[in-house]
Amino acid sequence: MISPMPCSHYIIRKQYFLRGVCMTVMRKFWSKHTIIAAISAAALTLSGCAASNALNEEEDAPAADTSDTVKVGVLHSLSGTMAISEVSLRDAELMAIEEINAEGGVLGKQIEPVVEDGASDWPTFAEKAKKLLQKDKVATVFGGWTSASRKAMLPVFEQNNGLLWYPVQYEGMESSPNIFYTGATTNQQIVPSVTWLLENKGKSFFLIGSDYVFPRTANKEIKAQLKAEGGTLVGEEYTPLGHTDYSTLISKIKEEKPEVIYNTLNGDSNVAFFKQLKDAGITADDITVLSVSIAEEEIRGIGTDILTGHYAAWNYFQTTDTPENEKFVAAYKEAYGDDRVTGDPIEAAYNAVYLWAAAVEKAESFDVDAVKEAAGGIEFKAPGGTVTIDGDNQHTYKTVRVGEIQADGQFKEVWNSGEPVKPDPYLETYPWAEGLN
Amino acid sequence: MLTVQSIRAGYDESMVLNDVSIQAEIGKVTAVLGRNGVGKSTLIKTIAGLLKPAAGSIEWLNENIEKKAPELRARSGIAYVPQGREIFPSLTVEENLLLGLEALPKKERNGLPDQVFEWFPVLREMMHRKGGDLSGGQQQQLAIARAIVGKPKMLLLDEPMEGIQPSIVQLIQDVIIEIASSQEMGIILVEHSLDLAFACADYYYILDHGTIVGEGVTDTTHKDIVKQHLVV
Amino acid sequence: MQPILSCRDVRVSFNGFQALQGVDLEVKPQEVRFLIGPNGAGKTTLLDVICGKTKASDGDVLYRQVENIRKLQEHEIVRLGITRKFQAPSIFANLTVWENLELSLKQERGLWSVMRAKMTGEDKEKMEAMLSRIGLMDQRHQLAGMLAHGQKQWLEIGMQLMQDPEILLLDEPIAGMSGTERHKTGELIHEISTACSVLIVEHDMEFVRNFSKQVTVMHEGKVLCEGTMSEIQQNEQVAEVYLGRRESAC
Amino acid sequence: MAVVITQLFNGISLGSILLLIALGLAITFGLMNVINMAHGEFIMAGAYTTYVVQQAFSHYIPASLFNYYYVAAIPLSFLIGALLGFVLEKTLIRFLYHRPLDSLLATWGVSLILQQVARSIFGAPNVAVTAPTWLDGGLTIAGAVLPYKRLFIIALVTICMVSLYLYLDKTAAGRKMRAVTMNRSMASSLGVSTKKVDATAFAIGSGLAGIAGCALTVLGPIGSTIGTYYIVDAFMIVILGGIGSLIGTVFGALSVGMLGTIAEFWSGASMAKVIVFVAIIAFLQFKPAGLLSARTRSLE
Amino acid sequence: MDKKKLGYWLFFIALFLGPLYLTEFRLALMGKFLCFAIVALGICLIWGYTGILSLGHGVYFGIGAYCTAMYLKLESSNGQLPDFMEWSGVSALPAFWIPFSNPVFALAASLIVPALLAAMLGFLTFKNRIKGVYFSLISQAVVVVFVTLFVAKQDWTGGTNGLTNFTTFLGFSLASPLVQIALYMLTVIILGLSFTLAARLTNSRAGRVLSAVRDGENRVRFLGFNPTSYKVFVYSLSAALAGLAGTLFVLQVGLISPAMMGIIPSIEMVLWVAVGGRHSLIGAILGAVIVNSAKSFFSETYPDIWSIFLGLLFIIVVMFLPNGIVGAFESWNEKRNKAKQKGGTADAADSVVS
Repeated sequence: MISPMPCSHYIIRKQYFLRGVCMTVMRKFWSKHTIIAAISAAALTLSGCAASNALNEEEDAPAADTSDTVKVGVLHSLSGTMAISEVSLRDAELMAIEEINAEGGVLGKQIEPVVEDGASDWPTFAEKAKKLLQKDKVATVFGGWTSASRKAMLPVFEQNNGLLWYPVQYEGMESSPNIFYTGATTNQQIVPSVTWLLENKGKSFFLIGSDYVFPRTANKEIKAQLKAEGGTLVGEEYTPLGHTDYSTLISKIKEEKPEVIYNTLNGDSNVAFFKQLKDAGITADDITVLSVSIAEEEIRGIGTDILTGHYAAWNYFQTTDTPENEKFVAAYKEAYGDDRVTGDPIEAAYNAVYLWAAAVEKAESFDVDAVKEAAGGIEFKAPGGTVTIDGDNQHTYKTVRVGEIQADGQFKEVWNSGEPVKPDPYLETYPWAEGLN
Repeated sequence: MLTVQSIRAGYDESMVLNDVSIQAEIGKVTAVLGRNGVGKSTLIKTIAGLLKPAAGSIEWLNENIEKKAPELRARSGIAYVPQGREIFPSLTVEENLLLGLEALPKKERNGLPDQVFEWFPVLREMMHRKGGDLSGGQQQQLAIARAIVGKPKMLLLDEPMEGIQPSIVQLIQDVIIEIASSQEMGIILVEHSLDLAFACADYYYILDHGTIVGEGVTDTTHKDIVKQHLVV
Repeated sequence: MQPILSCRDVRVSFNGFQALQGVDLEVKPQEVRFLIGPNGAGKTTLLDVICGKTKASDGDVLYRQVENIRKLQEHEIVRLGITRKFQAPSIFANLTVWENLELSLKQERGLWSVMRAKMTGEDKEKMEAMLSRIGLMDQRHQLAGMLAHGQKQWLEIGMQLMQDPEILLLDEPIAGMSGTERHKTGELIHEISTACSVLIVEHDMEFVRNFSKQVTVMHEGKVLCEGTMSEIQQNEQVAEVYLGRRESAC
Repeated sequence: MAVVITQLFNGISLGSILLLIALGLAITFGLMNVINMAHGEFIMAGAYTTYVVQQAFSHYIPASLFNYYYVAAIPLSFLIGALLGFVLEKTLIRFLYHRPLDSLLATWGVSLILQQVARSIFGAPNVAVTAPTWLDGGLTIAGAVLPYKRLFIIALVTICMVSLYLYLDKTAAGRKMRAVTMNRSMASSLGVSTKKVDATAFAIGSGLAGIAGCALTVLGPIGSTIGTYYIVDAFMIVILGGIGSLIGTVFGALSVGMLGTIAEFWSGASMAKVIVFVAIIAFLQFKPAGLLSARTRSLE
Repeated sequence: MDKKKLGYWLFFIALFLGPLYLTEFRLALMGKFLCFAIVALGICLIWGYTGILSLGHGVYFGIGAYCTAMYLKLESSNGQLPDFMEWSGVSALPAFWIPFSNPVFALAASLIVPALLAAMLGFLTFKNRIKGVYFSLISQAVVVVFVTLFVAKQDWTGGTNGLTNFTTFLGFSLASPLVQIALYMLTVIILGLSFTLAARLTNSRAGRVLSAVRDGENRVRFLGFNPTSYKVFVYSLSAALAGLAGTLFVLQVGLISPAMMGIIPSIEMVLWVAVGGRHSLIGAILGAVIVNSAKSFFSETYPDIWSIFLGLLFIIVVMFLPNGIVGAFESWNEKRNKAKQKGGTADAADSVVS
């Protein structure tokens, strides 16, 4: 743990001192060079101090027990290419915070969210995480979407002993003591869905993905699984993030004639891929496409007519039939408009806030170590079914679901795992996964 | 009547013209004489509006125009034939000529007047050739024709005979004299050749050191005076 | 005497337009040679070819009879001792007069030597001598862009002379100068020619008459004839294409 | 056989899409020498216009006419793009004609603003445009499917090219535009209002970006950042083709499209992108002026 | 002259004393900004002084950072295969990674590799006399090539995630506040040295050749200089500065990914210099600090719409302060001087670093 900076009065006196020096110098050597230097010095002081909301940032009580609010960070990309996905997560988290506050808050304190923009830029995520922890002294942070943003924030949280709740399905192979993973790891999404496909849809697989960590790692696991469970791999292709012309890739697919396309494309690329797949005359009847990054919101952006009949694997659908979900969907639409939809990452983000609140209540403290200690075994009746924090790896137990996309843009669940699946980020319980890491 | 009054003009910091005043009448050819580089082209450009004068005024048809944009001056009847022709090389001869009509109000833009083809028959032959493919002399005829089709009242000619075959020089000279005699157009002719200028012009000015150092009617007595000036 | 510069059958074409159609020209050491001819005759293009700005499509340009400089780059040609003054003054407007001359010193012009270069006393003397020769002593700390037109021309000639050239190419050096300035320039050129050859493109016949010995007339990308000014004036062909109408009134 | 035909077609199709995107730049950058980094955002504006038109049709127009929303969207996208371009020219660009690199920096700021404005209006997530049903399906030739949408884009870009050509070559306004780009001061001395011509040219170039945005809605995502996917490619195509040459831009786009699809077929999409850009950089080393460009006499 | 020097000393001393008056978080931010200031110095050299606008400096910054990051990654992997290689299915350390376990090699490479790459690209393009807008856009294409390659070769570079999660540098824990303060001070010192180097260069005869190249490249040829070698030199010098900045960045921020090399950061780098004043070295430094402070300030205060403010800032600076903040200040100062003593003094025409 880092020692706090020296007392604020001292700092403020230093600033005045520096300014005094500048003023004297300016009066004495009223030449443009010294003025520039003085202005520079002033600019530095300003950027150092006034760039925050006020000069008195130091006087914010550090997670004060005396105040009746507790600050939490909400850190997602609100601008840049990732904003298309992440803005809804912020909305879900803010909604959960509001709900908890309406119920009286946590440990009697109202939660005060501090929203920051990660700007789809990984160093910015690191910078903002540092700001939330060091300057705002937040009790915890909810945030991130891409693996890259999580990897960028990870050292910050570990070095500052902060707490991050990461709400998106990811490639696994990680278990930081300072991060709680409320999205699915591979054995809660990919592994069961591959098994389901092999049993129901066909043996020959074509893997396509965006050229980054999640798809490449996921596909490595899928390949090992296919080998073990009797599937065949007929093709594996990656396209750069933001790629928009899939005609050549589709020709390759046509050449290889797979029965199943396993799709780990990210964001925008999905739109282009599905639109162009349909244009090439390939429908869900010809080749089944199962995606792991297409939730209800993405369906809206792609167009339902194109996706009808294809599949996705998640832990939650808007149509998931639980009383909690009915309430959740209604509340979400009430808060953000009837045309908005929920989806798996949105639900996981929503859950994260509740799980944190429950852990805090159990720990009876906002202290990070106490919350971590208390978190293991915490249960929450989530919209998608009960989720439980696994104390060993800080992931959550989740029910796996495969859904078929319907003409109204919603999923029809065609399979689920029946009970929550224990998270296994390193795939230690699967013999075929040996040697993958 | 075009009246240039005490113009100062030039580029950036250095003024090429200090206090230049000239007058040009419609129906007359006014020559501006001077050696290379004394500012004759600068003066012409200032009248055409391509240079903003630092001081002084330009009055044309009872209106001060020194602050007007070049296109407005063109539309008020001042046509400009620059040194080096500046025809549009990848436009055809016809297109170059049609651009000359831009100086006229929309209603009056009804085709190219036959007159220009009578003066410059070669242009009719070359109608659909690219301007850049023409020889220097042909380009000069095109540049003058392009200025004339807009029916200007004052034609600014900047060294129109520069580097051109003698036969075409003769042709251009004849056209200049004919235009002036029609009494509908005035011409300001910039020349550094004394003989050529005196052959066409009614009145002359001598420009040197950025100012007018002599003026008068173009007769033989004056020619000798001018020669003194120009030779030094 | 052996020619210091010989052009043999030099040809240049731009997009099919033949700017030079086989030019032969010889310049002897310490000779002042004038190039005249109507616009578009290819005078400036010929200078461009000699200094490397334009590459000839055919022919040879021999320096001291042995070195073919046709394919050399501009700076290499300059380092051989052939310098060029352009028609429009090409000085560095954002540097002072002094700095302009400093850059023009005959020096090792490789990157490393220039970075280590110090102003020696000898350099300083040379530059001061040049300043007084071109009459810019008082303006030496002014930005060159602030000079009057004629002064810029002088500065540029000074910059070329700083390099102790073997051949100096001048493109209309007296454009924009007053009578006395012209005369001074003409004398300067003669002074220069004791040390190097000068090849001048000029329109001003008065000037050519006063300062020329040998004149070359170009027309439509070719050399039409060569000789003294009086010989040229009597040449009928020349009279027809160029001088005739200009000189003999209409 | 089918693969060869498909790939050949894909190359042409990709080329036509790139051409549609680059066409506007060929005017604003190629002819007017303005580096407009907000060009991609005009594409975005066209795409959102299409979305809005579709929404309007589905709400206010009888369902039987829904299929024709696209017909209305194309000219409207052009108009919106042109309007944005016009405003940008009037407020910013015209002060920066003599500072081309500065226009790059200022329009970058504009691009930031337009993206954020789009996010504020339409929300951050992508929106969907349903292509009209008459664009569904494809033409089957020797086993290869040529999607109607791609054929449509090829037709659209051809129409744009031909209209642009006719406009520039056969109308008085086009003549003026060419004259101004060739020699601004001479054109103004002939009575051509250069300000008007500049604004018009810029508006047309930006309008073409709007059409490109409209066309892209049938193929790809519609979100606030779609412009950024295309902007660098578009600039490279204009340079590759030769600044100031429309035909060059056509060749540039087609060769990039062809090379891109061939390289992608043999390697992968990422490597194809690398190969294409390296090829362009290498090509420009040999021919800095691009595929087609008039050699000028002056060097500086 | 003395006053000027005094001004610079004051400026750098004020920076150096940062740890006394900045909070830990602000100090870290300032450290990052000062890394950017080093990049800005390099861009000022090529753009403001030589007239080459590079929109690809992110690549050099990134490569410098990656060189150091490779060392850090190996050091924090304790002799094992870096984690991302493991999960990308790489079984042995790629050969080109091996020398990077030596810190001296890694740090040297972070300077030399960007410089060499820039020299290669520069030599080709400048020799072929590609300049102005063409060069700028080609440098942008280079960015696309490198970013795509770095993302695609995930098993070698860590892909989009980049390299992150370092623990120690030469055995010192990077998380320790003392180490961070030391790194900050090191950054200030290196910035000061880079500034001195750049100022010396621009004041030398070679510096005048550079500005002569900017004002008229072809005329420089006719003075017997080969502009190509000067441009290549200054371009690779500025790439080396960017690489150096990358090293300091990765040490302080603990992360490098292809996102930092992309088109957006590369253009932003130029904007820093434009805002500060492209003809002034001190302006470049100020620009980097001011723009990034503004970005932090706007995005903290208005996380939803901050990019509108940033966009406006760029537009306003380009439109109304073509020579940046320092340029605006100078012309204001010049006017004031003129008003004061009618006629002005001899040194009124000096630029900040003349």
